Amino acid sequence: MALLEIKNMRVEFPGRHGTFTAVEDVSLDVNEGEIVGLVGESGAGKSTIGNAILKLLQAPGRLAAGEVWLKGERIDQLSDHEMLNVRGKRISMIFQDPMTSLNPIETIEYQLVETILTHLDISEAEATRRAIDLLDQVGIPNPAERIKQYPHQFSGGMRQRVVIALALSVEPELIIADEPTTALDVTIQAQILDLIKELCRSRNLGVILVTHDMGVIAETADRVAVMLRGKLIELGPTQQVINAPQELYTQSLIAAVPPSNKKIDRFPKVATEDSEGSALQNFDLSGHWLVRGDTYSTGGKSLLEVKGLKKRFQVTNAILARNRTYIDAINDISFDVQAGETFGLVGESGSGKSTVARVITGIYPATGGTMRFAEHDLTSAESRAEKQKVRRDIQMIFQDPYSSLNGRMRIGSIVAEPIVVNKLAGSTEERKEVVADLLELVGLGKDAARKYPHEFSGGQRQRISIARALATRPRFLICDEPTSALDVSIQAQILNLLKDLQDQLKLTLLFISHDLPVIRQMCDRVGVMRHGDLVEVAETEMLFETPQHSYTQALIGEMPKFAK
Amino acid sequence: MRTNLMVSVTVALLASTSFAAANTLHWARAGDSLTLDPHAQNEGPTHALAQQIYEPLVLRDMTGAYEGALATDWGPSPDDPNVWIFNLREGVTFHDGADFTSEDVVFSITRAQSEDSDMKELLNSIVEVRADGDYTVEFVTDGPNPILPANLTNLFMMDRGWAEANDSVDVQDIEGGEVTFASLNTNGTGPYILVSREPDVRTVLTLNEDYWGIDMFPLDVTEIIYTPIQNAATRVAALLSGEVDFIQDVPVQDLDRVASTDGLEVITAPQNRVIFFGMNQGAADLEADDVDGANPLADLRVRQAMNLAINRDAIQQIVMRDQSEPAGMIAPPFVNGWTAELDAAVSTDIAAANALMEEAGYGDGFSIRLDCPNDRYINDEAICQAAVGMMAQIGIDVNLAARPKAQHFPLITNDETDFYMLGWGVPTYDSEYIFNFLVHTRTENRGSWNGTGYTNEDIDAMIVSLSSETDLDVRNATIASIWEEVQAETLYLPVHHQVLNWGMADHVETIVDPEDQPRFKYFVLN
Amino acid sequence: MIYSILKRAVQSVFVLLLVGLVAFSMFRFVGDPVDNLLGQERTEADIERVRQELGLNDPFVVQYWDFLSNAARGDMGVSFRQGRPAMEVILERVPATLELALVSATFAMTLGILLGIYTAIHRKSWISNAILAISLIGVSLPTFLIGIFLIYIFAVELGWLPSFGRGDVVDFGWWSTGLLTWTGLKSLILPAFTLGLYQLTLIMRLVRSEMSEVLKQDYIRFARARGLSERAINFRHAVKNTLIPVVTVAGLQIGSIIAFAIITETVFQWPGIGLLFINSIQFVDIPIMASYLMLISVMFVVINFAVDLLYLAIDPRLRDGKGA
Amino acid sequence: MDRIKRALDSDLFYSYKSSPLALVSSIVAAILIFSAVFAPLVAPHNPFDPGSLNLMNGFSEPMVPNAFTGDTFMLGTDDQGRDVFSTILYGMRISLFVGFAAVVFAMTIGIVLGLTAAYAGGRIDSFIMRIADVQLTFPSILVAMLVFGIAKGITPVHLRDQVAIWVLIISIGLSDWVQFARVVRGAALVEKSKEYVEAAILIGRGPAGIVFRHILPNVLSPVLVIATISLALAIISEATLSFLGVGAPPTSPSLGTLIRVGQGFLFSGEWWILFFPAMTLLLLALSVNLLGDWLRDALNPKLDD
Repeated sequence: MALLEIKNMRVEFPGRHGTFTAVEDVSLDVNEGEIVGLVGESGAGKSTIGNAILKLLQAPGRLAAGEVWLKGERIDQLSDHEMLNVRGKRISMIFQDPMTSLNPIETIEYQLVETILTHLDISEAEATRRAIDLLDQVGIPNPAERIKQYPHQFSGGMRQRVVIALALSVEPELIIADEPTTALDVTIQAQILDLIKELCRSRNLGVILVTHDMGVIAETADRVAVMLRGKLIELGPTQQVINAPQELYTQSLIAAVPPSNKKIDRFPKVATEDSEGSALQNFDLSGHWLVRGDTYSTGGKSLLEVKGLKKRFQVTNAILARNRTYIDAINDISFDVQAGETFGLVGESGSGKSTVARVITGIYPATGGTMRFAEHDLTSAESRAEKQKVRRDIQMIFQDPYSSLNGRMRIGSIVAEPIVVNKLAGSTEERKEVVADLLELVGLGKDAARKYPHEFSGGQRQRISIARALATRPRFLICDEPTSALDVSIQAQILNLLKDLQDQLKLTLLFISHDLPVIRQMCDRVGVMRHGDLVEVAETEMLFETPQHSYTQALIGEMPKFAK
Repeated sequence: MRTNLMVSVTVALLASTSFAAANTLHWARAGDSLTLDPHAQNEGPTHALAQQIYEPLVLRDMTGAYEGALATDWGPSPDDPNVWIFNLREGVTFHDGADFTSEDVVFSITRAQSEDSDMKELLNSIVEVRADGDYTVEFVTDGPNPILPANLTNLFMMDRGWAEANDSVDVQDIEGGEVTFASLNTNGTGPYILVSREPDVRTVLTLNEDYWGIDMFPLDVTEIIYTPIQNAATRVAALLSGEVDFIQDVPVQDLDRVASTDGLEVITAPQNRVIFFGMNQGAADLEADDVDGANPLADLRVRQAMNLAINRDAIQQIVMRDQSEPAGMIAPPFVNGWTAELDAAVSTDIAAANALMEEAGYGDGFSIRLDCPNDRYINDEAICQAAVGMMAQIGIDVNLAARPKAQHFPLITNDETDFYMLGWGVPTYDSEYIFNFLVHTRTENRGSWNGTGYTNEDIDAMIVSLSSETDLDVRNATIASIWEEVQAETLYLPVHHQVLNWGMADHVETIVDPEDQPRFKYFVLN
Repeated sequence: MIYSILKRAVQSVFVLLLVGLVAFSMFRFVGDPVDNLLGQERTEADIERVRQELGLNDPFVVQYWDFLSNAARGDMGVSFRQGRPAMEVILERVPATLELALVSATFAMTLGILLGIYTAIHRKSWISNAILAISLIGVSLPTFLIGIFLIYIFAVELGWLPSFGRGDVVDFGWWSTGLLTWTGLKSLILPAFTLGLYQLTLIMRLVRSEMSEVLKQDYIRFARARGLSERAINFRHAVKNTLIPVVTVAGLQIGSIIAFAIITETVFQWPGIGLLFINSIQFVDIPIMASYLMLISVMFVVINFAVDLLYLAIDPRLRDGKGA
Repeated sequence: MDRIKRALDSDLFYSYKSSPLALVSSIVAAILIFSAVFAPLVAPHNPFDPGSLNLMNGFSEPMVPNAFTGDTFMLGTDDQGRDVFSTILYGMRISLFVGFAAVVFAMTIGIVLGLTAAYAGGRIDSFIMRIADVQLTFPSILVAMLVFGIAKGITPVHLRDQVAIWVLIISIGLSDWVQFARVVRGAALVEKSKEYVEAAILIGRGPAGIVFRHILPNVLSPVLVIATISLALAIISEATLSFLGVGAPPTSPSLGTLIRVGQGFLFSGEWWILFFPAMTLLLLALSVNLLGDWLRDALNPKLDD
């Protein structure tokens, strides 16, 4: 008998625009000691299933139909009060973001002991002992001291361990892990996944691993269930689903995952909702406004040259200069970018890669070092106008499509703004025309101009920011994690688009990402950053095949292998 | 000075809804006394409190008639018209036990004449005060002064020894921000002794067992607890809820409510105060009007028209709820020089008024600002508002500016207003007092409250003559003729005589003092 | 840590200086003290003499400088009205106001927090909506009107509570309290309620919105997923996190309560500094007015300061400099 | 056209339709404001024209013919013989004018300073916020007296009374700008850190352009909420100030002045002089408050469950 059985689950969210069915007729079972991966893109309803099992659906969501059996006992009809003995005690949950999953103003001890005493009838001393050794089991060094600390004193990975400890505190039979590693760096991710695997085996736990990351699935899950718009469309052993997907959607999904082991030219087309794809094919750019931008003779030299760049931020202030504390976000790094190439910067969060982007673009002033762009010295004190002219040639695409567009402006004006500000268009007509072309170019169609950002999906928004960036006719495009917030299929389209644009417009790209497979697909050369240092620069393939620096080796070793 | 633990628990409980000792009187009015130094302020509430503790030589009883206090009898010296002789009451002691003798009188008068005294203007006719034995005092004046006693009714006697011992010989210099022993402590001969005092909060007095008049007056009230309550509504509420037994200024609209409440009564009497409007006729052109190069108020016809426009009966009936006596002259009835004929209120005649305006060439009217206090006289602001409506009837567009007295009065004394409300009380009960301040041309020491800019040398001369004229008939004749001129000029627009109303628990029995100064020794409790 | 405290201190001084300027300059304009000091019978000569004595004829700057240098020595001059050192007069009244302020603050805080929590937990229930709607009446009527109504009902019509004053006070040194006598307590009820009503509404609404935010947090969902009871979640986890931001606002409220006491004290003839202030305005008693303002701002600054420290104390995230 | 469609379709309008309180209060507020604005058409008398008043009409009870003049008034008359109904309408006009003007005044200062503080940061920021602290030390009453004092000091005697209303507006506004500044600053700091601002910098927008074209539009919704609440607050403050005697002149009374006058007749039986203005004030402030309340919840996405 399966540990958990879900029979024809249906979850509905009644709203003003009719009832939205988040999960439709899903049947699934999980056995003891088995990890079932629940994969799908955002909005597929994978997390909803987890919440529905524990009856933690956000109002007004409700379990409209279906049954949930735990060890042959039906739990979907239990009262809220009875559920208290299921939650945490028999089924636990791990949330995505360890930073927000813990009560910031209580000690770890308090939160653990509280949970334990809620479910087990034991003395506080015992509970504390138990808590300490839980922390030990999830791999937190000298737990006896650290248990006294507050969440903010733990690093992200350590926090997720604490979260897991909390989830395990009363030996549940099933754990629902909802994107447990999405917020973590690749090295940590691997450790956490191993921990989960290990616990699952040693304690014979059932685990439902909810994630959007095929790599994670491939690494961790025994069986995988693929979801699309609330429906479970394919279910089977992980290897089989990955290597021989039955459903078209699954195939496209897998096709869209950047392979970690080889470089491919373009991602295959994927059939999903907003797959406008790029309109570049039927678009003749010769003599178009877009290519009429000012050109530079780099005279064989690199287009961008960064020497000994430094950036330090003040953390805490103090009366005496020596008491002030700083962090060096960038620590004396040097590299250069050749015209027309794609230079990658890879590193974990806090490695300073995004800071580099902002220093080059001049959003942050550099603390030291020099930057040369074509024949211009970016660090010298040129006239504002002069700087402006150069800056215009360096544009950027940002990470978060939701905060990178001004929600109060129509798409038309967003894309037109650079042209207006820099007076790049001769007439209003020309401007309108250019905007329309740009929107076509990024594959949105000119009608988008009249709409507002909130009417678009994340992928479309990234296309809009690309259009905006192109509107200054830049030579150099910095992509700061342009796809990390997107679903894999969308990511594929955006990456394709970037490649197309680069070819058509002879753009030079600085591509920043934490995602090694993506880096491998996009870049000609890669620089590896860590704690503000540039530890290694190499041709992409060489870097992946024969990493020199130990850290690079660790990174590449830890990255989720996904290959068919 | 603060109540200590013992006292505060032993004194009757202010806020207790049940009455404490039946002979304790809870007394409330809008304002508090400014200082305990009897010569430092010449102001109603201050005197009202002092009256309980200190005593003058002579005072007026509740009916306004002279009555010996610390003097038993007095009169002009038979052989020198410039001398008044006062015979003092014997066997009077101060609260600290010291005897009251002529030297105390000499001391007190001299003190009251000193630089910082606020009473000195009342005494400027006195050149010397000399003791003739322990119980006789002679006042020497710069000329015959027929009404000297009238200037002494608020002039309180202090103990020389006490003052010297506590270096309070000099009057407290309030403006200089001085604090003296006498401004915080008292030692009078009066019927009540100060127990404790927190300015603006609570003052407790208790009966003086050794009072000379202990057998002459009712003295039913053995303890007085005095609490100033500014907010009229709160004050009335306190009376209605029985927390106080006696309040001095009942808003006229609340009289019926108080009177009709069981256990409460209201008594009223004409007050020694007349309310009127002043007009700046002196200026060549007015600041706050819309007439350029001319001063409409300088035209007698305009002033007469305004006088005719005021509907005094309506003000009496609606604004004052009959708590006023329409006035025809700016002297209260008690005052020497007042006559019923002069005081007959002009009856409203809009037609005639408009005719006069026409004549004066202001047929289309003009606009002007009326300055008005809003915290000084009974319903002052409401009266002014009513006036605005009445002036509108004859085409005068009045823009009303009501201000706290602190901001209103400077306008008058600094000639910053063209049309203003003023009220006047006459402590001396003699017209001379009015003339000195309101009619005489503004000079160093006369006419300080004459904001009309009116000046007339003959009248000034007549006014000055009053202070030294011994022949009362002649003097009264002069007074009459000055009044004639004032009325003819329509110097002021009289509105009404205020009526005082005291609200009290009906076990309290008293009559209203025209100067609004309750003297609790007369009060009967039953 | 030390830095931020020092920074605060410097800023506080700056605040006080500014208030000092305002406090002083403000009342150089309101009315003319002379006219209140001299009675009916006064001559032009008197006026001149008095102006000289008061230094009212000196240039503004001179007067301000005198004022500051004296204020630094705690000497705010002598009350024109009472002829006693202004500071002495004010300090004598401080207990009354502080007592009133503290009582009404406690009232507003406790009730406000409780109702806030209730309405946050039961967002949709009609009771919460009723509470919210009714509470708005408290802020939709001017305080003085509420006060007068209360007097009318409870003092005049029902005769249950005193309509004015402080009842009997017991003195401990310079401090006097009405909390130890029956009449004192009874006298507190109406003014404290009147004064606290507004703050009550504010705090309740603040708590409500803050707590609704907190209840949306992941750690609450996680706590629920761990099987903690709603009680535990609401009162152990949510409330604590809610109260941290509330502390700041509440602290500031106490400051404004003291200031708003002006109205309440006028209506109830409460012998505190507010009433004193209004009186002193009537009599253009500049030293009192100035020292009142200084006192208020000192209190305000102190409260601000205390709140900052309290904040550091209760929020572990700030304790070790992080994000401070 | 499609704007209107979008508006009707918006979540805001939806939550409006589905909130009875919001509906009722907005209707009440609308009626009150309308009748105030068109007072001259609605009111039977013009209480501001002293010539038309007959003092003898004073204290007429509602619906009872006056003893002297025989005139009848729906809500009675006040101590000056003014028709209470008309005075309320005209008074509300002044109150609303003062309220709106004060809010606009406060809002302008608050937004400008708030944005400056947020965008400039550093010394300027802390300076502005300290000023705000000082401001908080002075509740509207004190500010009013300060402003009155200064106004009195600098305006010639014959102008002092025309400025009364403006002094009211300024003093209420001055005591109110702080919360605008704080909210705007807070919101602006959030917006400032968003990537679209960085994007704007990159395409070469100057500070002014960024602040007004980009940040400002995004911080307006909290401002709207505050504005509504402070409108109610301003109307109340005006009343309070009038109670303390620094309000609108008695010849052209605001609601506050009416209440101040009326509270004198609480004990004497002429209840209508206080009751009707007080009720109007309550209705006005309450409905505006309820609206603001609803707006706060409706505009706060984090709260809609």
